Amino acid sequence: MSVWQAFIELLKRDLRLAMRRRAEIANPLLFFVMVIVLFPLGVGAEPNLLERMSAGVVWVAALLAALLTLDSIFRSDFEDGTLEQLLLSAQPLSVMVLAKVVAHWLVTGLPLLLVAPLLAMLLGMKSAAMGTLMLSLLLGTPVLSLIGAIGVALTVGLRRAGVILSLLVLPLYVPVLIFGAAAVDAAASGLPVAGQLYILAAFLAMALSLAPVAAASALRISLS
Amino acid sequence: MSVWQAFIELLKRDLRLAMRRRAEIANPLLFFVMVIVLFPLGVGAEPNLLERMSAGVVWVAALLAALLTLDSIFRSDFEDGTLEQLLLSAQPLSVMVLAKVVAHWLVTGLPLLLVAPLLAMLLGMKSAAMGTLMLSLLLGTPVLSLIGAIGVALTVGLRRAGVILSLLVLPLYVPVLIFGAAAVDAAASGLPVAGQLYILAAFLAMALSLAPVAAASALRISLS
Amino acid sequence: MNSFMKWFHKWGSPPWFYRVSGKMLPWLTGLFVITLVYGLYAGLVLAPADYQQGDSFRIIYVHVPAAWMGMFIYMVMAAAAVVHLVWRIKIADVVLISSAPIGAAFAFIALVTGSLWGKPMWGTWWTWDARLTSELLLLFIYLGIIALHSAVEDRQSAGRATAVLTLVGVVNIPIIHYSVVWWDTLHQGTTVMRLDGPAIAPQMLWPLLSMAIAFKLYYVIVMMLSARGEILARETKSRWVRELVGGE
Amino acid sequence: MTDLANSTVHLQADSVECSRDDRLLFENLSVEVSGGEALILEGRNGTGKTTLLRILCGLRRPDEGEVRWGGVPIEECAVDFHRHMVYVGHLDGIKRELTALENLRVLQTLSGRGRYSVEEALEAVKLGGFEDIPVHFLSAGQKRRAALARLLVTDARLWVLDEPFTSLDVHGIELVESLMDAHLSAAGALVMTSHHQVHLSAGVIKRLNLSEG
Amino acid sequence: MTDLANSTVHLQADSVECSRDDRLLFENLSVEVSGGEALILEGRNGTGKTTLLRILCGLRRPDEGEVRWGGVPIEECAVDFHRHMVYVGHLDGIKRELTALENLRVLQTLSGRGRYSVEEALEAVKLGGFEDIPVHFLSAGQKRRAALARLLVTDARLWVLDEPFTSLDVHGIELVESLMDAHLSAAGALVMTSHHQVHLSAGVIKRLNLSEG
Ligand code: HEM
Ligand SMILES: Nc1ncnc2c1ncn2[C@@H]1O[C@H](COP(=O)(O)OP(=O)(O)OP(=O)(O)O)[C@@H](O)[C@H]1O
Ligand SMILES: Nc1ncnc2c1ncn2[C@@H]1O[C@H](COP(=O)(O)OP(=O)(O)OP(=O)(O)O)[C@@H](O)[C@H]1O
Ligand SMILES: [Mg+2]
Ligand SMILES: [Mg+2]
Repeated sequence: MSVWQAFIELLKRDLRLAMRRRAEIANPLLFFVMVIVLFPLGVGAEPNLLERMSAGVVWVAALLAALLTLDSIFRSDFEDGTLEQLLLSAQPLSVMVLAKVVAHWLVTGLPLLLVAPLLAMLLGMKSAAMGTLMLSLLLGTPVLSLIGAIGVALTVGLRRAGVILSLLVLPLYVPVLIFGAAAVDAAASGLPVAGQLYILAAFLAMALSLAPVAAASALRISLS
Repeated sequence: MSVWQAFIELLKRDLRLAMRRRAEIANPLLFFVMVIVLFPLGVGAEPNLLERMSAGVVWVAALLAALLTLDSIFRSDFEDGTLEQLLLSAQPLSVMVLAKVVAHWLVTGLPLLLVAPLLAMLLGMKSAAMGTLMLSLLLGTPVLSLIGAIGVALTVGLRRAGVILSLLVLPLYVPVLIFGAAAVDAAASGLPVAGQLYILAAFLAMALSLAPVAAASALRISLS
Repeated sequence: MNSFMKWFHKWGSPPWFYRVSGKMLPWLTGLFVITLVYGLYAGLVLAPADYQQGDSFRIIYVHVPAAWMGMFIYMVMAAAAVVHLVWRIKIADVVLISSAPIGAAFAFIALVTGSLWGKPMWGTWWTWDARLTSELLLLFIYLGIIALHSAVEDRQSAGRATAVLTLVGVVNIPIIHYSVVWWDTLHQGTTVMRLDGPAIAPQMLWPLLSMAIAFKLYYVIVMMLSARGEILARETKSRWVRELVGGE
Repeated sequence: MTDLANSTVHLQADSVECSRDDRLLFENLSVEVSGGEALILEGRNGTGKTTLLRILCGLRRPDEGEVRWGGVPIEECAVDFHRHMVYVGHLDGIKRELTALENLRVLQTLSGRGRYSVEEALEAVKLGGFEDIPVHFLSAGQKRRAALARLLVTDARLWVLDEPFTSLDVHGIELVESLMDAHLSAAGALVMTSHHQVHLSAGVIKRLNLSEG
Repeated sequence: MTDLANSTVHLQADSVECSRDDRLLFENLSVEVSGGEALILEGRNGTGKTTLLRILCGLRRPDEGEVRWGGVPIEECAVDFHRHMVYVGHLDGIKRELTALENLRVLQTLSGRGRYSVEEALEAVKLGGFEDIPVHFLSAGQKRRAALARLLVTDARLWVLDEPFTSLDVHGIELVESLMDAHLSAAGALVMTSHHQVHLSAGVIKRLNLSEG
């Protein structure tokens, strides 16, 4: 069986699982929508105030949605022994890891991308900024999944990981948040955005090449 | 063994478990702090803007922290069979449920209460509103735990609960959010707050008397 | 008491319910058409325009009965929930779940007509006023009931779980009704259902009551139709259904 | 040791029926067990042994029929029934983050004190020395022993056990069998499933095979 | 059926040692198993059988010593070793939300196609008719069968099994034993633990008792 086939099969399995998984309280899309809908309720619906917060709110919501679902990349596989089987499989582990990360992004990142314009509109974001919002999320959310995978791989075997995962991952998330939100804000004020977007693209390229390998070796350590 | 002893024993057990539990990604306190710290990063740190959002941000963060940890009230007990044992115990189930809810509040609600003033200060909240913030959280967060317990009890046996838990629980949370944030806003503007606080107190009284019984019967149904 | 329980169990028996509801449906439909036509004609044509609001007040003939129905149906469901949990009567479960979508629809209509009316009256579609918020809650509770029922795979547990949820949601009903009294709201206070008699002109009142009756009949009709379908689906294996189907 | 004879031990299932996903598992099934008797459920994988046990201890309602404890339907005497019954299932109700000692202490509180203290019970199942290790770190058989230790810390008259011998070594099985013998001689009752031979020397043994019929 | 003889099947542990939490489980332990041989690990609960199995299949490194596959340390030939080995442990690596069929299909992809198709494998472990039910709804024994079906969909030469008979009924045990016999006659190797008698009629059987020594 070729590596490619294994990649596809694992990806399909993870997507199927995501569909069937019960009580996904941390359902990323729902969470994203919830944050953005609850905000005006709590803050009070002054249009001007909301508009100025919109880029930040959307990006913070996206970051939290990614963070809260990270655990699902490896945790349940660890608990029911599937991770052992992946480690013992005849396929290269980093490819398997990449398949799982891609699945995570398809489940948590992509849907956000699709509803983000709608919710941003609800918050009164200028339509000029919409394109940049989409592009920044497209470049930024995969980075969140990739970096997150390393964090989870390092902590999955711990019995008292507690807050360690967030502590490991958040510092690496903050730059993505800052450049993402800054790009959208710049677009809303009619400033050029290419600089911020290039930086996000560079993050993505780096994460894509390093994260799967790093996560794979972290997994080997965690399981022994 | 008296009911009271059983209550205490179960409460102690749940607190001990919360201490030992591994990988508490949805660690409520951390989550709460994270939301409130990430906000200025995403939105940009204009003091005036932040101050006007502060009550809303704190309350939304508290609500999300409660919602994200609800599952822990019954899920792990369901999965390892402890819930069956509780159902078959010689003690009244609603008291056992209350013990678990109290534990949940002590772990998720109380710590928020303690750090809230600090974080509110960070967001620039007026010190006149601080007392009201604390009081509104003190009255409101137990309601979140109590209502949440009913929702979890109803959905714990489901294999495809998906977003149902949030759908059941959120509408009942929204009034708490609205009145909580409104009280703090009123205090910040120097208006009277007794009205909102009475309403929160009424919610609490109602939830305290009804929720444990409702959750207990929901559990019986979910497990059969 | 004993004869009460007998009556109770008679209604609780699926074949009896199926037969009697079949006989009642044509009559109910006739009454529905009469009250609806009278209500619409009297309300939209006969009643004079309001001296403050002009013709826009006529939305009252949909808004108020729909709002009442949203609450009334919920109370019916709550009663069914008690009957189901205490006496384990199967029909109660069927009534409960057949009513939920209708109740949701009425709550939705009340919300939409209310905000249509609110724009000219208050200058806004929506505010977080206590009556409005609690009505929105009602809609979400209906949706939650429907979602929970479809999510629980075991039919027996599904019925009982939704019954519990329904009872939990009952606390919202008095809040909707008394919100205008308890809080200082934009929404106007109770005008029709008052102990000291309605504070509304009779030319406006009669069409309103007629519409209210028409809506209730509509509910009973739709609920019975959907309950009959549900009963047949549940009892496919039983003898009376096979006889029924074979006899046709 | 408390006196077990002061109340009748009698569990009876009266023509119960159960189906899952439209597949009928059993119907019109009647069994009973009293003090000093052991009822062993047998049958192939997936025939409904676990389901029947859950019905017998009131975790699930039968589709038809009734389960009675001392003649009273168990829903009506739930508290009394639960005080006198202990159930150990496939899921053992043991928290992996807590030590065996902590786990047992909670379980004891829920079901009322019994013959042994928590420490004695752990000693009796040969977990002495492992009391303070979180259950997570125990081997499969040791976990099972921790779960079974619960039988000793209550004075339940009715034991309901789902494959108690899983993961136990030969000594473990003998140990549990001797505990069962002692329970039966003290007029306790026992309902269990097992895919292995059960060697009991006390009490009356009844068998029910769910695969037949 | 693929030809198993074209590569040597030989797993060897060379004076391995392991301790957990400062308790020495075993030291200076050497075992080996080749094609046609079955190694059965015995011993009381908590003596380290599971730990040894995990060391043998490379999930855990021994504190001292080395494990070799065909003479090469397993860390150095991980991919080759993993292609020829299949492990079924206490945790069965089965996703409860997926059906048995879906689970097997993924596991097959990970370890390479084998003698049986996925459907045939399920038929062989008598789960025909239950393919499309999420594993969650299967009984304990049926779950175990789904996990064991994996042995058939690969052409692994080395089977490493931790208490494979758990939850299986008598027929299930016989079935698995006959699968083992077939595996051994086809020059496969087997390492397993079991607390029950294992009745194999093919191959050379070696036993190692960890309680002694
Ligand atoms: C979205 C906005 C609105 C919602 C959700 C809403 C909801 C309701 C509800 C639930 C009731 C039934 C109360 C009960 O029987 O206790 C009601 C009644 C009523 N509503 Fe509204 N309403 C809205 C807007 C309005 C507006 C703008 C007006 C006109 C100024 C209005 C006029 C009335 C009147 C006259 C009644 C009958 C009061 C009585 O006699 O009980 N509503 N509404
Ligand atoms: N939670 C469930 N939901 C739906 N069906 C189930 C559930 N659990 C078990 N079943 C079905 O009920 C049947 C009986 O299961 P049960 O667990 O009672 O069998 P068992 O006799 O205990 O088998 P085993 O010997 O394998 O433990 C099985 O065919 C299974 O598919
Ligand atoms: N994850 C772990 N961390 C630390 N110690 C462990 C862990 N798992 C097992 N142990 C310890 O190692 C010892 C051996 O455990 P192991 O699971 O290998 O026993 P076993 O021979 O398989 O027993 P059983 O027959 O009960 O399955 C036990 O005493 C246990 O306390
Ligand atoms: Mg079973
Ligand atoms: Mg073991």
